[in-house]
Amino acid sequence: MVRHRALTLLLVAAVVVPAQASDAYRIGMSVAITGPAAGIYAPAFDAYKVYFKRINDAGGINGHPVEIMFEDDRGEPSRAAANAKKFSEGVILIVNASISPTYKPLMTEADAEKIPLLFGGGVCPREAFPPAHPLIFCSTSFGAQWDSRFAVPFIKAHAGSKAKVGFVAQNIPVSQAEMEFAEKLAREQGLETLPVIVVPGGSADFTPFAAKLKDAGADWVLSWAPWPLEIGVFEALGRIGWTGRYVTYAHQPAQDDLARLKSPNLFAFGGNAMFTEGLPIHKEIEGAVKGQTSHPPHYLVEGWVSAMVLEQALRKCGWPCSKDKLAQTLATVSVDTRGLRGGPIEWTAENHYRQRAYYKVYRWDTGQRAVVPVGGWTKLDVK
Amino acid sequence: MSAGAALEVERLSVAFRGLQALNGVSVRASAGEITALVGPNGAGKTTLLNAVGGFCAITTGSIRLDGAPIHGLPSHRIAARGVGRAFQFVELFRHMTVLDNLMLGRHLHMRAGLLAGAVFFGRSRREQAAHRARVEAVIEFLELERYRRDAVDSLPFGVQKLCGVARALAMEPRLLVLDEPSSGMSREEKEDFARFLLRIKHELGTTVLWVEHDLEMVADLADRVTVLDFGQVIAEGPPAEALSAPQVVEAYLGRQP
Amino acid sequence: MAHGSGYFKTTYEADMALVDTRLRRLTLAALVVLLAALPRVASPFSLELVTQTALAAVGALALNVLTGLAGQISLGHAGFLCAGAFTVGILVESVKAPPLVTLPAAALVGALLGTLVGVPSLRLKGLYLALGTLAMHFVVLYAASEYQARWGFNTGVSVPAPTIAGIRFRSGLQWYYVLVAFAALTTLLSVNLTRSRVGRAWMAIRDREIAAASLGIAVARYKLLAFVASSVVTALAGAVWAYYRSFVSVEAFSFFVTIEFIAMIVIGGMGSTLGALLGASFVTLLPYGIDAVVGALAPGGAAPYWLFPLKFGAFGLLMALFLLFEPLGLVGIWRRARTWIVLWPLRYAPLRSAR
Amino acid sequence: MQAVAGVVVLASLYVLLGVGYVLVYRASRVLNLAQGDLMMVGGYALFAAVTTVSASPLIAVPLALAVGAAAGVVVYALLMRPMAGHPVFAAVLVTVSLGILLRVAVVLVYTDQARYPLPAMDLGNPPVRLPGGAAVSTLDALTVISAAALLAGLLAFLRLSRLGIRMRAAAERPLLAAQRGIDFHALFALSWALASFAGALAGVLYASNVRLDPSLGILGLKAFAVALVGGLDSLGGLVAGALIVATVEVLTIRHVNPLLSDVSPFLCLLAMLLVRPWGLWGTREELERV
Repeated sequence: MVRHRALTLLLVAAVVVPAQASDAYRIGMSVAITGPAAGIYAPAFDAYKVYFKRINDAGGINGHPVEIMFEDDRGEPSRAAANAKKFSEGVILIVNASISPTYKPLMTEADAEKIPLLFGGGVCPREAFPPAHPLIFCSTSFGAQWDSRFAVPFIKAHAGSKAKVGFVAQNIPVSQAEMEFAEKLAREQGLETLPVIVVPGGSADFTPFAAKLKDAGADWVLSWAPWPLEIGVFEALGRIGWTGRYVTYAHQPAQDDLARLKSPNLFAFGGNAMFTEGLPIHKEIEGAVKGQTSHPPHYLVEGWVSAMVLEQALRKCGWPCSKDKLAQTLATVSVDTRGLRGGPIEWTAENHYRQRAYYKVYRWDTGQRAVVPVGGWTKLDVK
Repeated sequence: MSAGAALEVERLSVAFRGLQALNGVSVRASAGEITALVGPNGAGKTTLLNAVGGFCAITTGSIRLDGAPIHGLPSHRIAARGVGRAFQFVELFRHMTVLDNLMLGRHLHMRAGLLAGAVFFGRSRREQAAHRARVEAVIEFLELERYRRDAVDSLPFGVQKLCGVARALAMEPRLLVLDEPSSGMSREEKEDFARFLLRIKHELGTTVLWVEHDLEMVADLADRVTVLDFGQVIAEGPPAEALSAPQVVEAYLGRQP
Repeated sequence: MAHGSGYFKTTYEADMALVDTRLRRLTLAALVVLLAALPRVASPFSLELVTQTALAAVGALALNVLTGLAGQISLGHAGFLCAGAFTVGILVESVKAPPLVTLPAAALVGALLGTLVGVPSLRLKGLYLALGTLAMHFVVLYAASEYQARWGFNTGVSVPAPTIAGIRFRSGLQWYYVLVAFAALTTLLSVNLTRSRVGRAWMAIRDREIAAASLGIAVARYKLLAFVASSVVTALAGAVWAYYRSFVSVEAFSFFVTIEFIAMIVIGGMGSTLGALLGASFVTLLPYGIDAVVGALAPGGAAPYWLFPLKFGAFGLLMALFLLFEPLGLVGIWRRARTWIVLWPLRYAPLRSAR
Repeated sequence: MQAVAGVVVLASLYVLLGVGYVLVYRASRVLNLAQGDLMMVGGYALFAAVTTVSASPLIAVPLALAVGAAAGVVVYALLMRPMAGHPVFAAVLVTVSLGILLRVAVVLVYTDQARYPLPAMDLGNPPVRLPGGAAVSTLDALTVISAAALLAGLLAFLRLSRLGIRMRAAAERPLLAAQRGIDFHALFALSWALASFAGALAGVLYASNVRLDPSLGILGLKAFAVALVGGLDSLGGLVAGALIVATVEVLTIRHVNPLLSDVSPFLCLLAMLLVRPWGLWGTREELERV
């Protein structure tokens, strides 16, 4: 009797999932909207919001709106795991724009529920490179093992073979591994190298690390790490009067910092065209996000590119679009980045990174008093 | 219950940062007797009790319980030798009930460890019940029945002081150390307390070392009295004798012109 | 209790019973039925929330034993969790150890760390001790991140679903039952401890060390015991966390996690088992609650940017408000509400001067 | 030589941050875990002043420091004063909440992006060459000078001025001071104002020299290891503690393992807790009385 009554009560008071709009494409997005890494990843949240609001206002995709569940993960794996559980109820794709420790819980959930997972902002995981995991895709401009294959020859071409090259990594595995890889490449190419310096991201002061580099006599330094560290070490080097050249990956804030530091010795290489080039697509993004974001427009590029990929995949997937079908569709997309990148993003069943990686280098030009490209796009085949 | 133990304090000195609190004090409390310790404020009475309980370091001298030295032992070891203490400012665990406070008094006699306590089944449960019975006996002895489940800090101060005595009694000590138990008690509470003290002596046979301000009570109840002033013993003996000694009168009333 | 009529108790055993009235028995039965039947009606996500709360409750109960009962402030809770989780991660990764090996190993690591941190507690008090535990937290995290970096686990170490007695634990439903049972067991142990000899000794030490020593309580030993007991349970919770999440990663055990657990026992009500449970639920569910409220107020629209920092801020604000205005925590509110309901419609309130 | 310069600069930053812990701890035995966040607020106050009031550092910097000091008073009045009589631990937790709230407030206004007040003031930060081939930045040098000036000023204030002597009296003998009619609340508020002022100074210098972002507060945790090594209630000990921790940190980076440098302040702290729990120059906590 008691049991029966309790059960009835329970059924009445049961936590009922609110009925979802069944006529929308449902996407889940786990993004570091707050937390220490938010400066880099929160813009992706804005990019997605603006991008798909435009699409929905124009009638959606194949006549259906795109509904995105945004969840903050603060860059913490436990929160990402909770988000993944939340997404497992009916989304056809999970997007991640956060730091790498959040990947594992999302991948686990994606694997268990067979939901495709798109990385759009954070470093591309190994699973996106050939041979790719069938569910894991990555549209982010930077990827391990390929960026150094561009950067080391670049240094060699500009420095000649007499230069001593130093390497700076952050104390996260992906950055450390990449710099060790780069150091090996540089040695193979006949450059004189210094051991990789690993720097804790939370250091109050990068000066002691910079001093170590300076005392070791580095002429060129390569850094591939999160932006605050890359630029922090460069500035620390400047503060103690180092006059060598510094090559670093151009994350989104690079454009502002090149202009702020006005140093001709700082080379930033990357996969995205800087807004200083003023391409039509740049103007378009600037117009679209005006008043919609508290971030500078060029911060939104990574998010914007991955939204472009998603839009095209959804168009190709048609209606209704299941998670399986979307995963298959994603493996066939070829997205024209309209100048945001050096070429299209093309995915195959084997390769969920891109067929060709494009790189461009920027630096401050003292003569023109502007941030200018050093040469054009360089193309690398990804095998 | 075990019979009372004899306490011998020999030429005890205690100093705090150069201040001589006790200077060569000798006190004896014979087994089964009530020994009172009196003296004006700052005479060193509480310091003596602290030294006995192991709460302060001694400079020289010795403290023996039934002939075995206890000075230098940590407090909880001294308690394990059978010394129970009721404090001047109660020092009960204020948020706990009277019952829990008294159960704490049984700590030394119980055996249940962490795991047994966490499981709380079988032997540890029976042990708990058995000790609960001993605690109830103490509650009955000191007539605290109606406060059993009250949190200590909700009780009147006089009752709290009695609870402090009850907790010390629950330890089944061989030496009961009381620090001004009657201060803060009403007239009636004091009368009850006097009765309890005599019952402790006669029925339990516990040795009592008793610091007291109320000299009338001391004169009525104590078997022997030691009078302290400025850290030294100034008189010792049966109450009538010790309390009327001229140096004691002087210490209390000041030098007569 | 066969001898008890419900109101008059004739044995001390009956008086010590936890669930002694008919109402309480009914409430407990209803709770058990509710938890058992929940998976039939609740969505996987709501189930996940309950599961998460259960795991948080274990951690909060363990911290409550140390800080609430024994009065030893610890800022190293996340460090203990991390140690337990990494014990599992390392053993599974290097020797493919089964849970029957890793769980006791995690408990052992917890005990060792607890002793290590507990030993200074014999000399340190209050804030100094808290600082020592905080330092321990950073050292444990450093060791874990060294391991993670050295072996190149960029996204954390994978922990495959464990198999115990032929059952492979991987579904959300299985974990729901496992963790709710884990939390229930910890709750029972914790309630028992508070009414046993050891628990009372801890409370005595918390309230007044000198008085505790005068009762023959070996203060140093019991403090150490509190650290060991708490850290063993915490490390076990960390180990279960690793299996449940199927990975371990340093980033999951930041100092903020410690703050969250402290907030749980503060908001719940320090020293109370019920408080730890209420606090764990409150802190775990708060962000989702805010989501729900905002969702109800502004349906359809994408969540605004300010909502996300706000969720983080609400947690800080509530913790401050509880500390300032309700030191007894949720348990205090619950007790007042209960009194009010029992007395209703009478408006009896204690005299102001009596408080 | 560069290493020595590095130690001195780092130690100066730690001193600026640590002063806040010491002042608040002396006054009320509370450990202010929001000190790092107050520093961050100081940095943002500078950025706000530069972008909204005036780009001249002569106006913006004093304004930011004033905001910092005022923040201390507000924090005391709103959060710490009501906590009087509560357990100290509860007050410490309140400062944790305060830190969270400050971070959220900053994120709501300025987002998580890194900001740089120095270019906004149109100033540079050129290296200063030192003898022995070492170099430090102009703001590094300013940090060292500020730390020395702040300490000298505080010591003079506490030794010589009437108010300062009262503060010392209140810290050392609270009961006696209360009987002499010293207004505790005013003194506590002053301690908080000074602590927060020191934090803002550190924030202004660090934000100008390095960068400004909402996670800057983490530095506070390291500095508090410094304060403890020196002795939580001793300003003199702070200097020694800062030098020790900074030396260990720089040496670990150069000769041991850079990764270990992140925890080296805490290793110093653990070592100190085991040897002399009350720190180099701190006073031993009073024993309990029965």
